[in-house]
Amino acid sequence: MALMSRTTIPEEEFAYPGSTGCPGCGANLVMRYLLKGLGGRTIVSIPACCWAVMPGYWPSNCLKVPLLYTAFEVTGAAISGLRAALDVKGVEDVTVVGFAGDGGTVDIGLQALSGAAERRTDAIYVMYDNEAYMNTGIQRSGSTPWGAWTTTTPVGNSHGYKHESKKDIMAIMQAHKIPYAATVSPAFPEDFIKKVEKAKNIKGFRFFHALSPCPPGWRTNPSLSIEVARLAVDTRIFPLYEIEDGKVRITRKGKGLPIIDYIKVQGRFQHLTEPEIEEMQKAVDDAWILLLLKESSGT
Amino acid sequence: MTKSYQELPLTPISDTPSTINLTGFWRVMKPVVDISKCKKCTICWKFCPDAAITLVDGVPMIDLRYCKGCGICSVECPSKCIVMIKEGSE
Amino acid sequence: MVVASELLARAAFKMGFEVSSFPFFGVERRGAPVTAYARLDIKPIRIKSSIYAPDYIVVLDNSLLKVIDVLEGLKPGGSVLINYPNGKKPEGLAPGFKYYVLDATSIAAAHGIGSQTAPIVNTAIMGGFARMCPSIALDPILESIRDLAPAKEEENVAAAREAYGRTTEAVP
Amino acid sequence: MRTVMTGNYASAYGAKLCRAEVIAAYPITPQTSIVEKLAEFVATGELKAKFIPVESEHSAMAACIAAQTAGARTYTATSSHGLTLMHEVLMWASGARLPIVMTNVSRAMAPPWSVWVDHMDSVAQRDTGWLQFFCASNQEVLDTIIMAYKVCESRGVMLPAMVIEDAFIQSHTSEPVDVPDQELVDSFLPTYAPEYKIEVGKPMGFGSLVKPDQYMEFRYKAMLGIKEAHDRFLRVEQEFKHIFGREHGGLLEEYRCENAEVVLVAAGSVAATAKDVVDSMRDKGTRVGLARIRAFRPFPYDEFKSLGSKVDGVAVLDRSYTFGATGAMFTEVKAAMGSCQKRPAMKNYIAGLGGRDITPKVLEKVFEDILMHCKRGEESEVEWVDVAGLPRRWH
Repeated sequence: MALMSRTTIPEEEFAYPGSTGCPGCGANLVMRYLLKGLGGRTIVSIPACCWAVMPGYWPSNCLKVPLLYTAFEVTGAAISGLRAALDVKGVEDVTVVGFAGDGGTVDIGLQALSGAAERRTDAIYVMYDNEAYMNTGIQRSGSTPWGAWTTTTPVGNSHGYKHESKKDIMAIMQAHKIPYAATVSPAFPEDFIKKVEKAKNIKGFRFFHALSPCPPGWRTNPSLSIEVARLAVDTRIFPLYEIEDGKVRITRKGKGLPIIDYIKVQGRFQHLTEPEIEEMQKAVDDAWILLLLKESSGT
Repeated sequence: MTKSYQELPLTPISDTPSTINLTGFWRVMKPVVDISKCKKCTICWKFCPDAAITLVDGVPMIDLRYCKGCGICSVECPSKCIVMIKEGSE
Repeated sequence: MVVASELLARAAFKMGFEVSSFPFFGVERRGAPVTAYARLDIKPIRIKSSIYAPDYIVVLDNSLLKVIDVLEGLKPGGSVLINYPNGKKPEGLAPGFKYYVLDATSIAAAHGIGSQTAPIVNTAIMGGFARMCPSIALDPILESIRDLAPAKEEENVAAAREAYGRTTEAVP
Repeated sequence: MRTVMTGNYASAYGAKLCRAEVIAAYPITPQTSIVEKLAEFVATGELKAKFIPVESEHSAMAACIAAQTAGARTYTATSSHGLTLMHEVLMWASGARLPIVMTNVSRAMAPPWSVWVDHMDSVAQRDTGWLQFFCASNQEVLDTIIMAYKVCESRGVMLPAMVIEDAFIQSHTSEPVDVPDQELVDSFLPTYAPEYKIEVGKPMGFGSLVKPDQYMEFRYKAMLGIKEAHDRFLRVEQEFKHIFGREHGGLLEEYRCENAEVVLVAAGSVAATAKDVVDSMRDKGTRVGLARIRAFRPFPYDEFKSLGSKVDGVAVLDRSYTFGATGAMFTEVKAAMGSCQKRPAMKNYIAGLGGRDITPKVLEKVFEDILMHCKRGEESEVEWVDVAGLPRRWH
């Protein structure tokens, strides 16, 4: 058993093999790490998204916790209802989780999310961010980054791609004055699970923004899902930080690699010209400086 | 097999582990572990999206009934002890 | 106004009547003219349509007399109660009806109900109604006021009681 | 205790007497006093429940769905645009077989903006798998909520129900209502104890993806549920009568239909007014009756079929309109009576949209018109009642 102690994350599994996610799916890892951090006294609510399909067709469930499937836009409301029912029945020590994709969070589900956060609903909301409507076949969402190809931001003669920047969901959540919000990455499971364990012991509305590499949607090799997630942190496109009671703390500074390292491995950015990449680099640099300022100023 | 309506619950309630889905059939490339090179770092286990790797004394056992052959374990293994080979090429 | 019709319905209910009371179903903001209705009967009331030919009309705000035909639909021989300043006689009252006047505004103000500039006359006027309408007694009106008043119960009761005594018939 | 209250308070007292455990609601005219009253009950501790002040009607229903799945008895209330915003999740509630009970204060749809009664909102939800009960008095509103929980929570049914009050005409009209004792309601309605609920330690997924080879069987079961609701409702109402001493007439209340030449079919508050009209016309020797639709879903087909073979003419008053077809109630009544041996003459009257008052006079004219219609032996038709610009005068 001594050798077992070499694992750097909890060994207990709350996921069965046989999920019907794509090979190399980041969202599978996000769920796997989340449940390792939360444990078995957890109820997960899942709206329409890849994860509504990944547990498998009825009667298959790839998780060892109960799941409530819901309509697309209702995650915030569903976790409110679950929590209310548990409270009224006197069931304690259960973590209620809303687990939704980026479209179901920043677009169609934003209203219910905002409502649940404003009501201080005692629940954890996880947005696994694959940066487009992947379940329906790679259509742009409000969380798709600037410059990315999707099927609804096609690259043609007029040089189309997404010309709008990604919604800053963390800032939106910070504006709701929730007690805890954090970004997490499947490439850094120790950081991920540490944050989950911390959040588990906080009461009120807690939010996770998890980057979730998607090989079909990002046009990446499935074997590179961890590598690409790691590069997102190291190029500071997706910095790892937490906001606790309004205070920003960066948990991993990353290497500060040029963003070209991140985008060159992804087919969805292949059309970008050098000036466009420079523009993107500048936006990332500016955002990083802003984050550093937020951290140093305690806001 | 389609179940008769009498056999079904009122609404689809899934209570069967997903191990009924033998997703190993999806695989194009297959991981092969050279145990002699394994340093028991458990990184492959940690990063497997499908929870298809179990550790036996720290050494990975890949359950090929479920492994979809994504190759993350092969890329992430610091000892380079997992190689991906074309399915059926042995 | 809505409270007045609710008071009437509750008082009549206490006296053993079947009742139905409802506001005019509008979306008016505070201050706009409003209407409310009540039906009383000895048998269950099933009719749900509006009231077009009342037996009694109560006018809480006499400035409306100049603006709208408040007597519209009143049955021949029907009765009208008007909140009117003391000592003044309403002019131009159509013949064929019975008129009662009451200075509910002054009474409400004297009892400190609402503000001095905008006294709330709901409760006082219903004291007057008990005087006008032989089917309705004062006591159940006072009881209903106690049931419904959110504050100043006894002031409201005293205002209604005083109004009952100070309601007079006016001859056109 | 008999007291005076509005239809909205009758709804709130109904939910309280049924000990709703989770209430999620969003305000909309003219439903607001229901949720205000319930929020007050919860705040004062008179009702041990969780009140979730959600940010939309869609979320109200979604929160009820989640709470009910976790084993709590839930209640919500809405109206018009709120109800239609819920449409998607109404289907979810029935598909998930959750016996949620909701009051809908039936109100017209915009544009034109209107806060007044018609049944467009309710009727537009007829295919959602909800039981739908129209009420004609505030007493019936309160009683139907209690009965609805009992019917819906029975094992063979397990579907949600909508109890419908007419905007303002019921929601804001005060009438005498007998509020039953809590102990009596408790003896009638047991604690909600579903066969399955979501709970830790049981890793089940509720509402998962089903392939085409299995989907229809689940739908078939839901159909059996609403079919069962028909007989169950009749039994529950008899049990209700035994305990509370009153009933409201089954799924289709027949009022003075015996030996009637023609009957008026109507739902909601107008059906109460129509009883007065039937009485006065009967007093004058005209053989008329009223068939009041209490349950629009499940629709009382058998009741209508047997009624159809007893009368010469049927006037169906719809307080809504199905564009490109006829009034929805007319469509159903016609379908039910289509297989009668002797089919009665039938006519559809579209009336009272957007709060247009339906007076006794209008109803008398409807009766007179359907009597003429029978005599002339005309085929069915649809007539809009009291529309300025049309030749016929209704007042």
